[in-house]
Amino acid sequence: MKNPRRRFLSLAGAAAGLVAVAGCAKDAPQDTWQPAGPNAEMIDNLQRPVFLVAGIVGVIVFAAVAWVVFRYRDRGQAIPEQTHGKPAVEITLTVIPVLILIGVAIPTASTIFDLAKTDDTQMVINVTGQQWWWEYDYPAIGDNAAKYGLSQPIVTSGQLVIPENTKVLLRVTSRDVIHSYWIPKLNGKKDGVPGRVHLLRLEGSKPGIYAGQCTEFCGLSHSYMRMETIVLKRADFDAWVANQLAPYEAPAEGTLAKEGEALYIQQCSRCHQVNGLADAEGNLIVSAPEQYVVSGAAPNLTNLMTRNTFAGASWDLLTQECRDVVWKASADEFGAKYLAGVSADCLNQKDLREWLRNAPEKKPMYVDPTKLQETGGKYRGMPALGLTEDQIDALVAYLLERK
Amino acid sequence: MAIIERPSTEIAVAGGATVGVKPSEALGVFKRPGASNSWRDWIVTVDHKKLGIMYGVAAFVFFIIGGIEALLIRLQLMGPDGKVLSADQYNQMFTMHATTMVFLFVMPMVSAFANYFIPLQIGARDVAFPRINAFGFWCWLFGGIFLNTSWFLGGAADGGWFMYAPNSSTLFSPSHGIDFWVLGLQITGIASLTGAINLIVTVLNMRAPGMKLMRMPIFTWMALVVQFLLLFAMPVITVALFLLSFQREFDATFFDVAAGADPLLWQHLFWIFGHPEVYILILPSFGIVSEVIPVFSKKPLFGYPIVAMSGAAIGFVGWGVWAHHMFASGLGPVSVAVFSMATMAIAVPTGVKIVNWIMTMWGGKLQFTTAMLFAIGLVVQFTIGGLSGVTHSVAPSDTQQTDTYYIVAHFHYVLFGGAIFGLFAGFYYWWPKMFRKQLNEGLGKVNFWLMVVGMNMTFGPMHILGLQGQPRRMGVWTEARAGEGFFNIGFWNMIASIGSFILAVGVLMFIINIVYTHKSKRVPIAPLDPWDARSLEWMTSSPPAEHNFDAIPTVNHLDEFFHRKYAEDPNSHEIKQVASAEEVLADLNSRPDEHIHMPSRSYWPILVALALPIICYGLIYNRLLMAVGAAFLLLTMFGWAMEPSTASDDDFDPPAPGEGGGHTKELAPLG
Amino acid sequence: MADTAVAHHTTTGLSNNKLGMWLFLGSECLLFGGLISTYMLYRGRTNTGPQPDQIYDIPFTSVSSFVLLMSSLTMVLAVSAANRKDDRNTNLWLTVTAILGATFVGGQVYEFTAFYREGLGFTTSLFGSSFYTLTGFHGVHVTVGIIMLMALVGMVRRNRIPGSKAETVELVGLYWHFVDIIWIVIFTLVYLIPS
Amino acid sequence: MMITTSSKLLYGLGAGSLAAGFVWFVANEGQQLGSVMFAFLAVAFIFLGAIASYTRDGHVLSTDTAAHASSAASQKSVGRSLWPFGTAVSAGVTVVGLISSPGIFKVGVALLIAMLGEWMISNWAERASSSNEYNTKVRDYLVHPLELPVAGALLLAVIVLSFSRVFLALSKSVGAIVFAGMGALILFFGALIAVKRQANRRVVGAILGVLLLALAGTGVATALDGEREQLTEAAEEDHFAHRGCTEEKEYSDKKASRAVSMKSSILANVILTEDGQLYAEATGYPGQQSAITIQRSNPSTILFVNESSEARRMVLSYGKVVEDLGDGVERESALEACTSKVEKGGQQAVTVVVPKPSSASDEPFTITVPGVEGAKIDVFVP
Repeated sequence: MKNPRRRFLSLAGAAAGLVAVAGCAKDAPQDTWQPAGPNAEMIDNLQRPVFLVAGIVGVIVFAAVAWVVFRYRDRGQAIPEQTHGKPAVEITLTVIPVLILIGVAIPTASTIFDLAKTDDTQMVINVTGQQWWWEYDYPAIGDNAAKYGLSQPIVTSGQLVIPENTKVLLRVTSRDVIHSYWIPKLNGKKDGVPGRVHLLRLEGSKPGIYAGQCTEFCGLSHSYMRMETIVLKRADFDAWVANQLAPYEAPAEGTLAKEGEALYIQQCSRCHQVNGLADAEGNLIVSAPEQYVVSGAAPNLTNLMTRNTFAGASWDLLTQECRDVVWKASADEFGAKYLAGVSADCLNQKDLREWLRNAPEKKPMYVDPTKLQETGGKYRGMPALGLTEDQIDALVAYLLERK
Repeated sequence: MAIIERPSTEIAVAGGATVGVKPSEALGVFKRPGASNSWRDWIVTVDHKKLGIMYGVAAFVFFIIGGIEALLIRLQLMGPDGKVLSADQYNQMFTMHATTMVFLFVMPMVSAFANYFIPLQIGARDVAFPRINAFGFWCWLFGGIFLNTSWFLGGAADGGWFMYAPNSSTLFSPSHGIDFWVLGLQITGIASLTGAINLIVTVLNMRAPGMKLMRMPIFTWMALVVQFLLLFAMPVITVALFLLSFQREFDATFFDVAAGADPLLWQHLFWIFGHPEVYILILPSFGIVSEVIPVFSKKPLFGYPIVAMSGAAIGFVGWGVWAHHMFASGLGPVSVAVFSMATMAIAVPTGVKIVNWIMTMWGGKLQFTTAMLFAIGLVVQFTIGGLSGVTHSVAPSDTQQTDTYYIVAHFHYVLFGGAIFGLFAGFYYWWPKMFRKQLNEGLGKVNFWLMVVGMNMTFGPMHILGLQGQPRRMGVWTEARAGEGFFNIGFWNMIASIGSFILAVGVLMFIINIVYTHKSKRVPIAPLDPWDARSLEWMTSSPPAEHNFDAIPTVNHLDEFFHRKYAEDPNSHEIKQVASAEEVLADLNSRPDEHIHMPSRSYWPILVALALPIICYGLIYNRLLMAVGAAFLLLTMFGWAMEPSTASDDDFDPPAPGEGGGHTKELAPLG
Repeated sequence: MADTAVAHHTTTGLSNNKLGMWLFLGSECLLFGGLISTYMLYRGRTNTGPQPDQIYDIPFTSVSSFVLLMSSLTMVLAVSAANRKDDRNTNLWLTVTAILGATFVGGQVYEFTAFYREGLGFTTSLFGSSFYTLTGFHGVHVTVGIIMLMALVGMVRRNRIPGSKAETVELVGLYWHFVDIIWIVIFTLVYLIPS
Repeated sequence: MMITTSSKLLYGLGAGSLAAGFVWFVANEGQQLGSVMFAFLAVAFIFLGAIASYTRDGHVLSTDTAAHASSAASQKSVGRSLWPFGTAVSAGVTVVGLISSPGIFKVGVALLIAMLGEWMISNWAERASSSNEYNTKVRDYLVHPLELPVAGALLLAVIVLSFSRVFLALSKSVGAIVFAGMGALILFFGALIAVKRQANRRVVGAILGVLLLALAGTGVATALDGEREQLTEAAEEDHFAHRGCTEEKEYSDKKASRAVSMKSSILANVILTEDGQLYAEATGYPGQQSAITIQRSNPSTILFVNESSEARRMVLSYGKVVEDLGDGVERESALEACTSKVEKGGQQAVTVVVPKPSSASDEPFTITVPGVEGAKIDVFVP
C-alpha cells in the first residue's frame, strides 16, 4: 500500500469501527507520512512499524472484547465461579507487552541519537521565530563563507532556501515567546525558545517547496504563522545567493516605483529593512523595529519578490495559476521557476493590497490603541497605516522591484 | 446565626441572672447551626454525602459550560476561515475549555464520587476532617466561579491551559485573563490539597474492622492512589503558579528572558504536575469500571491485587515521564531517550488493567446495563487512546505528531473516551444509591450510543487531521492550504464538528434522563440492591442515613456484600444465593451501634473559603480590597479555630432536641 | 467528652490529626522542593544587581539559624511538658519558642532590608526574585508557626484544647521542626555552598 | 416586629455601606472599584442581617409585646465610656497627619476606624441586657474574633520590626554577636523561670512586659537614629546600578566570580586561556571560533570563562547610542555590556539584547578583555 493515509485508515478505521472510507487527501501539504529527506525518512521508518504493531494489538483487543461480549452475554447461565485470577495468564499477558515495547524501544533510542547528530554539518543557518513569522539569517562565517560563497550575511524570512542533499543545521531560537519550527516532510519539530538555541537538522533530497507551520501556541495569530522550506539544486542555490547579495538598485526616476520608494522610506523603513536603501542625503537607512514592535524585528524586504509568500507565509504572492506553475513543477524545472520570482503579471494583487490597506484586519494583532499602553506603546505586528489607494499603487510598484 | 440575644425573655423573668444564657463555647458571633431541611443545611453541611452531591452538581454545570466552549471551537473550525470567534476569543475558548474540563469538571466529579463513596465503601461514618472537607468544596466552587468571572471582566485567560512562559507574561497577554487563571487555580488547588489529605487519612485510618487494604474496593484503591498523586503534584503547580503570579502582579523576573531566565523552567514545573494530573483524571474512572464490570459479569475482578498494584505502579512511574510532553522543546537526546523509555514502561501497567477487565468478563454472565455499556466503551476507547499514546512514546515519531490534532485525538480518547465514560458508568451505576431512583435504561442506552458515535466521530478524524499536519490551537484554517482531494483537512474538520454535536445531543439525553427519572411519577423507587452489587456501599439504605450505617459491618472478604448474599454449595460447587440484600441489611441492623456521634455543622468553612476570591480580586484590581479580604480571612480563621471541635448539646441553634439527640463526633482542633 | 478523641479507634493507630499533619508536611516538602529548585537554577543569574557571594552575611545568618535550631529544642521541652500535663511549663516553653521564632523572623526582616539597601531588590534580577521568594516563603511559614504557638498558649491558658492537649502541642511541634529542618536545607544550599 | 436587634445593626451597616458606595460613586467619577467594594460590603451585611432575621436570633416572638418590651434591646445603656476620648485623640492624630505626613495620616485613619468600631460595638452591647456581666460577655463574644488576632499580629510585628531595626543600626559584626546574645538571653530567662517553679505569675508577666517595652523602645530609638553608615551609603551610591566596563576595579567586582548553574541557555562560551588567547565556542558550530553571530533584538546569553591567572572582565561593545538631552544637545555614548571581574577559573554570564545590525555601525562589534592585548572576537549581528 503506497498511500500512507490508506494504511493508517485501515488501522484506525478498524480500531474505531469506521472502516469504509475509501480514499484520503491526495497531497496534504503538511503530511507527516511523506518524507522528502533523510531525517524525515528516519522517523518514517520508525513510525510505520510502530503504528502497525499498535494497530495489530488494537485489533486483537477489540476482537477479544467482541468475543467476550458475544459469548458471555447473560443467557441464563449459572453464576460463574468466583475466581480471582490465574497467575500464569496474568504473567504471560504482562510479559508480552513488555517484549513488544522492548522491541519498539531499541530502534527508538538509536533513531533519537541519529537524529541528534550534528558533527557532519555542511551549512549553518540561524532561525529566529517571532510573533508571527520566521526570520532566517545565513551567517557569513565558517563553511558558509568558505564553501557557499556567503561573503555577507543574508537575512530573509518566510521561506528558507537550502541546497539539495546538504546537511543544513538550523539554530532555532525566538525573540519573544516560544515557537516551533516544523517542516513535516523534512524533519520533526523543534521549539524555538527565547534565550536558548536548539539544533534541528534539515536535508532535502528533492528540489521543491515544503510547507510547515508553527506548532507551539504563540499568541493571537498562531494560526497565521507558517513557513516553507525551499530545496534548490546547488547551481540554483548559488544563483539565489548571488541575487541576495546583489547591490540595491533604486527605481528609475519618474516611475511610479520611485514614488513608492519615497513612500517606503517615509512609512515602512522604520521597521522593514531594505539593504542598501539610502535617504535623500545618501545615508544608509537602518530600520529600528524594536522601538515600535514588541518582538523587536520586522521582515527584511530587500528581496521580497524572490519569495512567493508573505506575512508569515500565510498568503501567496503569486496568483493561483502562477503558484501552481512553481509549486507543481518537476524537480528539474523547479529551480528555474522558483528563481524567476514574482512578476507583475503573476502578483497576487488582492491579498497584498488588503494587507497594505489594513494588515491587522487580515491577520489579528494587538493594534487596539487601548491595549498599546499595556505593551509599552509597541505594536505586536504590523499596524494599519491608513494608506490611500494611490499610495498603495506606488508601494506595490516599488515592492515589485524588490527581487 | 445568632448574635447572642436569646436570653432576653429569661432575663426578664429571672431578673438579670444568666439563667438560660449559655453562650456558645465558641468565641465568635456565630452559633453552630443545627440540622434542618432548608437550603441552609447545604451551606453549613459537613456531611460527606451532601458535599459529594454538591461537588457533582456544580461540576456538571461546569461540564456543560466547558462543553459549550468546545462546541464553539468546533463551530469555528467546521469550515475554512471560520468567523464564529475572533482569534482572541478562540484562544480564550480553548484555554478555558481545557481548564474547565480538567480542573472544574473531571477532578471535582472524581471528588464527588470519592467523597460520597469512599466512606461508604470502607465502612466509615464520615471522612476524617469533615469541616476541612466542606472548606475544600467551597474553595473549589468559589475558585471555579472566580475563574469564570474573567469572561465578564475583560476576557478570560488566553495562554492555553499549559500557560507556557513567556507567552503568559503581561507583555504578551495584557488582559487580566491570566491573572484570573493563576489565582483561580491557586484557590481550587487548596481544595485538591485538603481533599487529598482528608481522603488519605480517611482511607488509612477509618476502615471498618477487617477491611484490610487488600480488601478495599478497587475504586477506593484508585482514589487513594489519586489522592497521593494530588498530595505531591499540587505543591509543584502551586510553586509554578506562585512564580507566575509574582511575575504578573509584582514584576518578578522568573520568566523574563531578557533578565537571563529560562522559559523551560515553567514547562518542567508544569509537567511535573501535569503528567501525574493525567493519571489523577483517569485512575478514578479505572476504579469505577473495575467496580462496574465485576458486578455485571457476576465475577470478582480478575487479578484484583494486580489491578490495585498496577494502579499504584502507574501512580509511581507517572512521576518519571513528565518530559515526554517536551520532546520537541530541545531537551537533548539523552533526556529524550530516557523519558521515551520511561513512557513506554508506563504502558505496561496500563495494559495490564485492560487485560484484567477483559479477563473479568471472560467466562462471566454479562448484563448490558447502561453502566456496563459505558464501562465497555471505556475499555475499547481507552485502548485506542492508550495505543496512540504508545506511538507518542516513540520520541522521533512524537516530534512529528506533538502539537497536532493527533495529540488532541489521543488525549480525548483517553480523557473523554476513558475518564468521562467511566464517570458516566458511575452515574448510572450509583444513581439509585444516591437518589433512590434508577435512571431510565432505555434513555440511558440512547445516551450511550449517541455518545459513542459522537465521540468517535469527533475525535476519530482528528487522528487523520493530525497526521495530515493540522496543528493544534489554530483558530482558522484556509482552503488554500488544506490539501487536495476530497478527504482533505476540510472534510475531516466537518466530520469532527458534526460529531461534536451528536456528542452534545448524547449528553443532553443524560440530562433528559435525569429530569424524566425524577419528574415522572411512573418511575418507581429503586430496590435496595438493584444491580446485585458486591461492595459495602450497597449494604445500607438508599440513600444512606447521615450516619451511613446503623451498624458498622465487620469485613471478612473482598466483595463482602456479595459473600453475605451468596455462598458456594459445598456439594455441587455452585454459587447459590443464600440471602437477599434486604435480609443482609436487616441482619446487620438488628444490632445497631449506640451513641453514634456525627460531626456538627459549621458556618466557618464557607466563610473562610469566601475570603479567598476577595483577596484575589483585590490582588488584581485594588490592594485595599485585598486588605479587606485578608482581614475577613483572619477573622473567619479565628472563628474556625475557636469553634470547639466538640460542640456541646446546647450549642445549637435551635438547640438539639432531647438528651443525646443532636450529636457531634469527636473532631480534633484541626478538623 | 474531649478525651474521647484519644480513645477513638483508628485503623493505623495514629490519630487522624497526626496522620494529616504528616501528609501535609510531605506535601510541603514538594513545595519547598520546587522553590529550592527554582533558586538553584537561578542563583547565579544577575545582570545588574549583586551576586550571592557579594551580599550574604554568613556569620549573621549562622547565628540566626542557630537561634531557630534552639527554638526546636524549646519546642521539644514544650511537648514534653505537655505530655507531663504541666501547663505552666508548656506555656513557658511555647512562649519562648515563639519569641525565638520572632527573633529569627526579625533577623530575616533585617537581612531583607539590608540586602535591599545594597541593591538587591525583588525585581532586580533572577537571583533576587528567587532568593526573596524562597526565603520569604520560609519566613511566612515561620510566622504562621509563631501564630500557631501563640494560639496554643491562648488555648492552654483557657484550658480549652480539646482532645489531647499533648497531641495538639505535638502537632504544632511537628510543623515547627519541619520548618526548622527546611531552614537547615535552605541555609546549606543557599548560603553555605558557594555558587 | 420582624427585625431583630442583631439584624437591625447589620441592616444598618448594610444601608450605611450602600450610602457610602453611592457617595463614593458620585465623588470619584470613573473610579468604580470603590463603589463595588462598598456594594460588596453592603451585600455582605444585608446577607448576614437576613440570616439573623431568618433565624430570629432573639427568639422574641413578634406578638409577645411584653417580652419584647423587656427584651435586651429595649434596655437603657449603662456605664460610662472612654470611647469619645479615644475617638477625639484619633481624630487629632488624623488631622496632624493630614498636615505633616501621609504615614501619620494613615495611622490616624486606622485608629479612627478602630475607635468608632469599638465604640459602636460597646454601645450596642451595653443595650443588650441590664446585666453588666452579660453585656461584657456579649461584647467580647462579638469583638474578640477581631481584637485578638489583630492584637496578636501587632505584638508579632512590634517584636519583629524592633529586632530588625536594632540590627540595621548595628554594624555587621556586632549584629551577629548581639543576635546570639539575644537568643541566649531568651533561653536563659526561659530556663530560669522553668527552674524557679515558685516564681510569681505576675512577676514573670511584668518582666516580660518590661522586656517587650524595652525592645520596642530600642527599636524606635534605633529606627530614628538611622541605619548603619555602610547601608545608607550603599543605598545612596547604588553600587551595582552603574557598572563600568574598564579594567579598573569596581565595587561590584568584589567576590564576583561565580559559576552558572545551567548551561543550556548559553548562546556562546567565550574563553580566555591561560596564555591570553580569546576564543568562542558557539552551539552548532564546530570547533573554536574567532567570530560569532548574535541575532538582532534577541536576548542572548554569553558565558565568559576566565582561565587566565588574572581577574578579568569580558566586554561586549555593540555600537553607540545617541541620546537627546534636549535643547539640541546630544550625547554619544558607547553601548557596552560587561561581566564583573572574574577570578581565575570563574565564570560569569551576561545577557544582552543588541538592537541594531553590526552593518549599521562604523565600528565593528567586538568582544574584548580589557588589559589583554589582542584578545578580540568579532561579533556579527545581521
